[in-house]
Amino acid sequence: MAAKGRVTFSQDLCKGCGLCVGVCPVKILAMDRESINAKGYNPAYCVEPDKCIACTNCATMCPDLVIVVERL
Amino acid sequence: MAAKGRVTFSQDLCKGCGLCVGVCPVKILAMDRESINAKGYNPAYCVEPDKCIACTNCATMCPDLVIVVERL
Amino acid sequence: MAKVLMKGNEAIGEAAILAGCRFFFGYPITPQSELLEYMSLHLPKAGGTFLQAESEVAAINMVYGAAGCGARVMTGSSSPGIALKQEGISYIAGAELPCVIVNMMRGGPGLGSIQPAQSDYNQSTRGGGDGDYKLLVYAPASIQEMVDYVQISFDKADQYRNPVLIAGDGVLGQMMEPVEFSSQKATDLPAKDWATTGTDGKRAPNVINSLYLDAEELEKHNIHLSEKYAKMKENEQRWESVGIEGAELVIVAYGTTARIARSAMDNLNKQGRKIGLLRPITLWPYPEKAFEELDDATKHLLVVEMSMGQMIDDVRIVNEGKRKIDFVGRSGGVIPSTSLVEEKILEILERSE
Amino acid sequence: MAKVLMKGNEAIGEAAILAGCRFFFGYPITPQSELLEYMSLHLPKAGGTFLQAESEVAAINMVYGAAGCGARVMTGSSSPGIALKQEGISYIAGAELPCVIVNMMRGGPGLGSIQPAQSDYNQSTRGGGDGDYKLLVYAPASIQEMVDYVQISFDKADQYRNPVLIAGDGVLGQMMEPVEFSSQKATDLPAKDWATTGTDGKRAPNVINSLYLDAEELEKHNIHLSEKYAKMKENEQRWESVGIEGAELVIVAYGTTARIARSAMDNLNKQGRKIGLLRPITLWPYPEKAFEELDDATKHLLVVEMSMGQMIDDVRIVNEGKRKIDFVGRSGGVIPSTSLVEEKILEILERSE
Amino acid sequence: MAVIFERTKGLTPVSTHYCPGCTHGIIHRLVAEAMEELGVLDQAIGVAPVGCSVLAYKYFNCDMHEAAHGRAPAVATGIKRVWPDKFVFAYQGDGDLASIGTAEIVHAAHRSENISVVFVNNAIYGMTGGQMAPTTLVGQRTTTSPLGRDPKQAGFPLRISEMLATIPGATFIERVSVDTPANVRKAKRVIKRAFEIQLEGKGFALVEVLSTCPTNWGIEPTLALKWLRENMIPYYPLGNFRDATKEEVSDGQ
Amino acid sequence: MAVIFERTKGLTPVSTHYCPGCTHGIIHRLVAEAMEELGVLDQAIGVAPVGCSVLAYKYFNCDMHEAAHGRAPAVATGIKRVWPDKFVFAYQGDGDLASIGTAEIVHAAHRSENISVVFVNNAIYGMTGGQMAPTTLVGQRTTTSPLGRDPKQAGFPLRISEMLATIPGATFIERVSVDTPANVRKAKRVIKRAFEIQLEGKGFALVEVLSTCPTNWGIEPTLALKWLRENMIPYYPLGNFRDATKEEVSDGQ
Amino acid sequence: MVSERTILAGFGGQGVMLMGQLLTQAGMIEGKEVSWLPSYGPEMRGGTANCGVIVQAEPISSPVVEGNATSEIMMNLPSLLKFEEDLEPGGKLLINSSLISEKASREDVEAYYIPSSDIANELGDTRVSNMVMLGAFIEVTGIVEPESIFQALEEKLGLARAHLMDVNKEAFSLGAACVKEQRK
Amino acid sequence: MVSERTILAGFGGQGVMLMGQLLTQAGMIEGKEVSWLPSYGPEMRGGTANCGVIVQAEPISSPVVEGNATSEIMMNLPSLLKFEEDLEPGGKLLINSSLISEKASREDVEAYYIPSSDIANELGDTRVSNMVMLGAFIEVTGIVEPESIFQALEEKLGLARAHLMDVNKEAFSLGAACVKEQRK
Ligand SMILES: Cc1ncc(C[n+]2csc(CCOP(=O)(O)OP(=O)(O)O)c2C)c(N)n1
Ligand SMILES: Cc1ncc(C[n+]2csc(CCOP(=O)(O)OP(=O)(O)O)c2C)c(N)n1
Ligand code: SF4
Ligand code: SF4
Ligand code: SF4
Ligand code: SF4
Ligand code: SF4
Ligand code: SF4
Ligand SMILES: [Mg+2]
Ligand SMILES: [Mg+2]
Repeated sequence: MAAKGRVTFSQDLCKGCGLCVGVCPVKILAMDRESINAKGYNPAYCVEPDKCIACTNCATMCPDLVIVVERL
Repeated sequence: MAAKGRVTFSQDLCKGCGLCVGVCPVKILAMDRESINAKGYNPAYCVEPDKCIACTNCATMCPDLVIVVERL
Repeated sequence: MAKVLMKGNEAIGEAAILAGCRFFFGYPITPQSELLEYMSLHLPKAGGTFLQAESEVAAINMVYGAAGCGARVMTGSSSPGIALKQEGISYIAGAELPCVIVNMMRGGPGLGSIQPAQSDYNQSTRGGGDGDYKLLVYAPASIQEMVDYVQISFDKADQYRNPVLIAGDGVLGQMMEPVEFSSQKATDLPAKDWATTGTDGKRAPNVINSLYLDAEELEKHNIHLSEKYAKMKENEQRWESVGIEGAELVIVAYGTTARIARSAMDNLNKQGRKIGLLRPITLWPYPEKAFEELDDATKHLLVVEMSMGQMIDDVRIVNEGKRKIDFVGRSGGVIPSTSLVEEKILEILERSE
Repeated sequence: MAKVLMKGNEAIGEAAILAGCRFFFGYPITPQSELLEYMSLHLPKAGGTFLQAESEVAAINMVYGAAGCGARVMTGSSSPGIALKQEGISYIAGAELPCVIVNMMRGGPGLGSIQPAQSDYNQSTRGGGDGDYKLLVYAPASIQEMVDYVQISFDKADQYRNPVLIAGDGVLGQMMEPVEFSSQKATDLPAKDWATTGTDGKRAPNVINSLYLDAEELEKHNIHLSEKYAKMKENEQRWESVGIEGAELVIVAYGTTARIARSAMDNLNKQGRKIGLLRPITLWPYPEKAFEELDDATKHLLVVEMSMGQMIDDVRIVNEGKRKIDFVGRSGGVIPSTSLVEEKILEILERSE
Repeated sequence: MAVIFERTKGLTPVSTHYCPGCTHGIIHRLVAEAMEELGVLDQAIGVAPVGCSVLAYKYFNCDMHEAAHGRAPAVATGIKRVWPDKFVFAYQGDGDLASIGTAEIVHAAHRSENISVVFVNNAIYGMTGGQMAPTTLVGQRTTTSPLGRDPKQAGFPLRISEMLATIPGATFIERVSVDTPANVRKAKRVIKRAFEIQLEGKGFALVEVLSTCPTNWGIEPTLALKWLRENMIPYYPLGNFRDATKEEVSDGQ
Repeated sequence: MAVIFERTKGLTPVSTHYCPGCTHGIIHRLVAEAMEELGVLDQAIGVAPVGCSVLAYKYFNCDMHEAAHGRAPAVATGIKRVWPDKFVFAYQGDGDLASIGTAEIVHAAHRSENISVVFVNNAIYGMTGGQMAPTTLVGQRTTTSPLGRDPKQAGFPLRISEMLATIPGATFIERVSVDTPANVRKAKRVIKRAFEIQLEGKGFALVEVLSTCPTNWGIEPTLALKWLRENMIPYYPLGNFRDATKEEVSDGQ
Repeated sequence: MVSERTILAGFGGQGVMLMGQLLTQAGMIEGKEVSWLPSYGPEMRGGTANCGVIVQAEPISSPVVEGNATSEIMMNLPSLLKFEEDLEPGGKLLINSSLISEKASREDVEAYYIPSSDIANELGDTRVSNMVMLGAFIEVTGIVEPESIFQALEEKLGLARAHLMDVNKEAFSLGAACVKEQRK
Repeated sequence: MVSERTILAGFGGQGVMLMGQLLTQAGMIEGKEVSWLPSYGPEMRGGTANCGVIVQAEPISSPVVEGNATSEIMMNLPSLLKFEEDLEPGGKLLINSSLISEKASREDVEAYYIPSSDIANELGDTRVSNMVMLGAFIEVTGIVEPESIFQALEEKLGLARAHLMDVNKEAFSLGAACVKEQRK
């Protein structure tokens, strides 16, 4: 059984590039088309936090160090 | 039987480096320690002209184009 | 021909192609890159060659090679890139080859900023390379003038066998203005019988060179160059003067700052002042003759530059202590405002009243 | 310490080592190579590092790196090699780093000749790089003076955080004279707390930089630099004047030509003339104060240079039209003779009599 | 519960100026993490290039020196010669390193300067608006190859790692990519290994990192990674080109 | 009776300034003969370097251009782009080409400029009085490596031909020597082949010629040839390093 | 005397530079003196873009619009905050109210609020919000004829993108309409 | 007043530069003002070498010896042809008559003919012909003491080559003797 994890986004650092979204193996990340952060971008967020397996893929690809990953 | 040849030295161009002397297969070249040319060097010359086999080795190595070789 | 709206950098490119320039060697740098980009697309269409060199040093040496062939050739860069070209420029001047070099100046020193500046005045007029040589340096103030001076630059370069520098700045490179490409005719120019074209078995070899191992020979060459420069000094000084007759103060400014100064002058003259403007178009030879036109009413000269004040030296040289010289400017990429110039003028005039 | 007979280039090397210079990055070029050669042998013995760079461009950027570390570092070259260093020098000046650059000038432009010249005056004093910056430029006239000014150069470089240029020429580099390496004490200098040494976890990171993307920031930096240059102008002008009191003509010359001029002056004064000599030791800041010492008797200034006349501009600037300025010189590597100078002086005086 | 991924202390707590999705950001992180993990941050002096990463001196949390365009290896040489015991690295783009700075990188390798170079190859001049680089692929459109790079005019793209690997002093040369999480992790290991080589005093090490420039390629970030994978990697194969620490004889003979 | 060896028309009828026994003279002859034999003398434009062969413009009997130190390939590029149908060659020393001019030679190869380069490697800076070159051998004494080249300080000698051969645009790269009559004849054939490649429009060709500097090596001319043979050839092996005209695919892929 | 010195500013991608160029080109078409000066600073990487346009009868000396703007088109909040002070008293301030909820802070200027992004969205093409603003601007200032703008646009679009003319024209007139509405 | 401005010239390899340096160093040892200025031109590759030495009581201004030489040592014909005119009237001209068969062309100078190469050859070391000339020169001019020259030479040779002192000294005195002979 895969590990369980938690991802935290410092949304104000996010540039909305979407790199994290594409690499999540469990496809739980998305761009928040509703909100605009201080930088003027639609930030990424975790749609289904419970499903995170703490693989760190998202954080590994994030160019802006937006994401902190914890293993629960 | 080896070819016969003739070497002619434009002695005034010679810088006395001796490169020609060392490469003559029949060892008929030498430096003329007696005379000094216009450039102030002891020029090379052919000691035994008759023995030249027209191999062009001397002219090939001469950096100053002093030597003309003829095949007789 | 109708007017078109064009960016300064692109207009230079088009003007060069129309002036018969068929070779461009350059290296990207803000705020000049559009010149390269324009050339990369349009020069091949005109049957010419654009080459992005590996560096400014390589670019200027490619220019050196192509100029030696008698080609019309151009390079362009901005401040630190021009600094890198200094050795090559000195070689080209020494070998007496024609070419046109464009400098879209930005803030310095070092990497500085990418904003407009005029702080390469010394680098342009005094030469950053070694030895006694001079460039013919044009400082146009509008895109139209830049375009006109591209043709003139190529012609003068050929006429004098000397590199010509067009000293622009970030504003002139980046802005758009309507411009007309009049089909200016090239002047009659001597044949380039000195060029490396291959002898074709018809003449003795030509040699392009700046080396004279014998010092006396090099001195002769230097004297020859000096005589050429003297001729340029006599014949090539260019300037524009506006409202200098009876002016209490004359602004001395070139390029973009001359336009800002002009606005300031117009504003003050509307308020009843008598301010004039002397705008050098050649930075070398410096338009010394222009200063002869000034009359006794003029007690003040105000130099305005986008630098910490580099042209002042030349004004001091011409002035010979006759008038008071003041300076106002902004540097590092900041464009002086019209009001800054106006305030400075008023301050000077009040001070002396 | 006893006098030793040494070549100028080698004496500079020894003086630098004694002044605490521990890093030398250079590239061979006549007539400066002996400085490299001396350093390659002696610097390692003193625990320092000599590195022959792949080019002058690399050398000056190695200097940039080492100077950023707070090291005492030197480079040397001759005219075209100095031209190549212009971008780097502009960076170093912009980043406010101390270092010492030696130029043993030779004939130009371009490859020119390898014989002595002074035709890099403009390159030295006006900067061939981009932007508003200044070097402190010393022009010693003897090997002893070169040696003394090496120590001074390093100290001033540190004091002002500014590159210092020692402007010599082929004669000074190649000749031998007795020289004494007095144990000149370094002045009290501020700690180099700005240097890149690794933070050691004890302070915030230090950054060496000449980039200010915000033009206003760069302007602030330029103003700061200007204030520093103004201080240098106030405090660092150096010159020697001989027999200027009541002189009918004063020769203005520096370095090797000043010595030749001095011989000419001595000869003429023996014949009852009153000739003086004003020898700038700093080329920048130009010793304007020296000219205040001249008295009314002096109607003529004669500039003597191994160039086509580059220092004249500075003399014209200071002179402000007060005295007649003449020039005599040789160029391209030819050393002017004493008699040439004498004849010129007599011609001037006769003309005006 | 454990934090298994967080911001490295090797970076200052500021947001970079890089465009969204630009992989310069990933590479910065890898370099910073490697320094942090090797414990060299407080002994490090980094050299920033001229290029999009010109402001790297604001991002790496250690002493930094901003070099002239292409001259980072010379500046790093000057620094390393003064401080042989500090950790000295240069971070350069492909215009900076493979074009104007060719002589400096070749000769830093030639002297086997004991420094580490991170070479970010994005096949374009990012900073100045997308001009052709020596590394631009055949057919690739840039602002100075508007019809696509034409090898007849501009040659075939330069493979720097392969070239440098022929130099005896180039102790370690490897090419990596940051297009997938796996490749990013691999890149991190390689960068760390390169840094260790300097700490072991074994000489010049360079890691070429294939990187994207979504802005000037005109491709959005995720597709840019795909473009890198499909176009760059085939021409610029990943892998080690030299590791002299593993060779029997490494005396250049 | 036939003249089988005489002065080539490719050289002007003047005596060179080279030191006695300096093999620059031999190499000049080979270049000149190759041009004469290929019938390109009256269509040739040569580029002289800065170095002992700076005066080559006085010796080659064709149009000549004297370049700045290290920049001959850039100057030649400028010339060739103007006259694609003329024969353009550069003649460079090892200080000129392998040190200050590294970027220019790499990029001329990179662009596959259709020019020919004769690279005279004498392991020293001749002109300026015998300073160390990148090609100076380990332990070799020069005026700037007075105790012998120390690889710890200055690296191992740079093998230019091997390095350039990795560049796709480098169509032809070969190293020859002029230490024996046989090698001189071989060198001539190779130089001629390199020139033919230009005439065939096939791109960049470079011939590295191992050469002597009796003066600055401090070895008399005949022994200098021996020194070259015994010291240089082992480190700089003779042979062809690339001939893309023989490769199946030469598109740089 | 017809004369405008205009600052146009917004995010990169909002078509600010193009808007300025169309205005300049239109002025040229009408034989007026014109200039367009972009900022090309490093902030462009960060995403802001602005330019200054002058359209007037007399020859233009200084092309710099700074402190003396007679009108402004502000497409986002940072731009408004930065440039508001550059407007002369009595100047015209056009604000993209879709993205800027703030009002003009100055009372001595003539402010217009145009929800240009929303209008463009309704037209199905967010990219034409610049044309909405331009329509509003021309309506406010009358510095050039709409026809001149359309001619300039036609030249810009060329044949390949000629089909985009209609939506652009519509955006333009919706912008103009919006101003007429506010004027009532 | 003791004072000499000397030009020394010959082929490279004849020890001309060293000869000049020894003279200069000797002057320095005696507390005189001295300077040594070499030519370093490209002609060196061609094989000629020359330098100018000044030894005098007062400080030296111009270190250039040109047109005003008080003495000359000419080791080969090209040198003689080039530099003879630089000698002041009454100057001393020392000619290496082993290699120069010509006589001085000027009548207003004091010429000495020293077969220095032959003398050196007889001593079994052609390299010391410079010391022969120097011995002659010191005999003619008396500008420094022979002891000072020997001290300078000792410093130059160092320990490793100290064994060469004797042959050099002998060469020196043979040169001096040769002058004495001619003076008779
Ligand atoms: C001497 C000099 N030439 C040119 C420039 C302009 N310039 C700045 S960055 C750059 C190219 C950067 O491209 P690259 O190294 O690939 O870095 P990237 O931006 O792609 O990361 C250039 C040409 C400069 N600053 N200095
Ligand atoms: C910019 C510049 N730097 C340095 C020099 C001095 N210089 C002249 S020739 C030379 C080296 C020549 O060596 P190499 O290329 O090996 O040629 P060689 O003389 O050995 O044939 C140098 C450094 C110069 N003329 N210009
Ligand atoms: S850590 Fe892995 S599973 Fe969790 S959100 Fe990130 S990519 Fe998805
Ligand atoms: S990768 Fe980072 S910056 Fe990009 S969208 Fe995800 S969190 Fe935001
Ligand atoms: S041609 Fe051959 S045999 Fe004749 S002299 Fe020359 S080397 Fe000797
Ligand atoms: S090789 Fe030529 S220059 Fe040398 S000695 Fe023989 S003939 Fe004379
Ligand atoms: S321009 Fe390209 S390389 Fe530069 S920050 Fe943007 S995406 Fe990155
Ligand atoms: S110095 Fe060396 S390379 Fe130069 S000519 Fe003399 S022997 Fe040849
Ligand atoms: Mg890049
Ligand atoms: Mg060499």
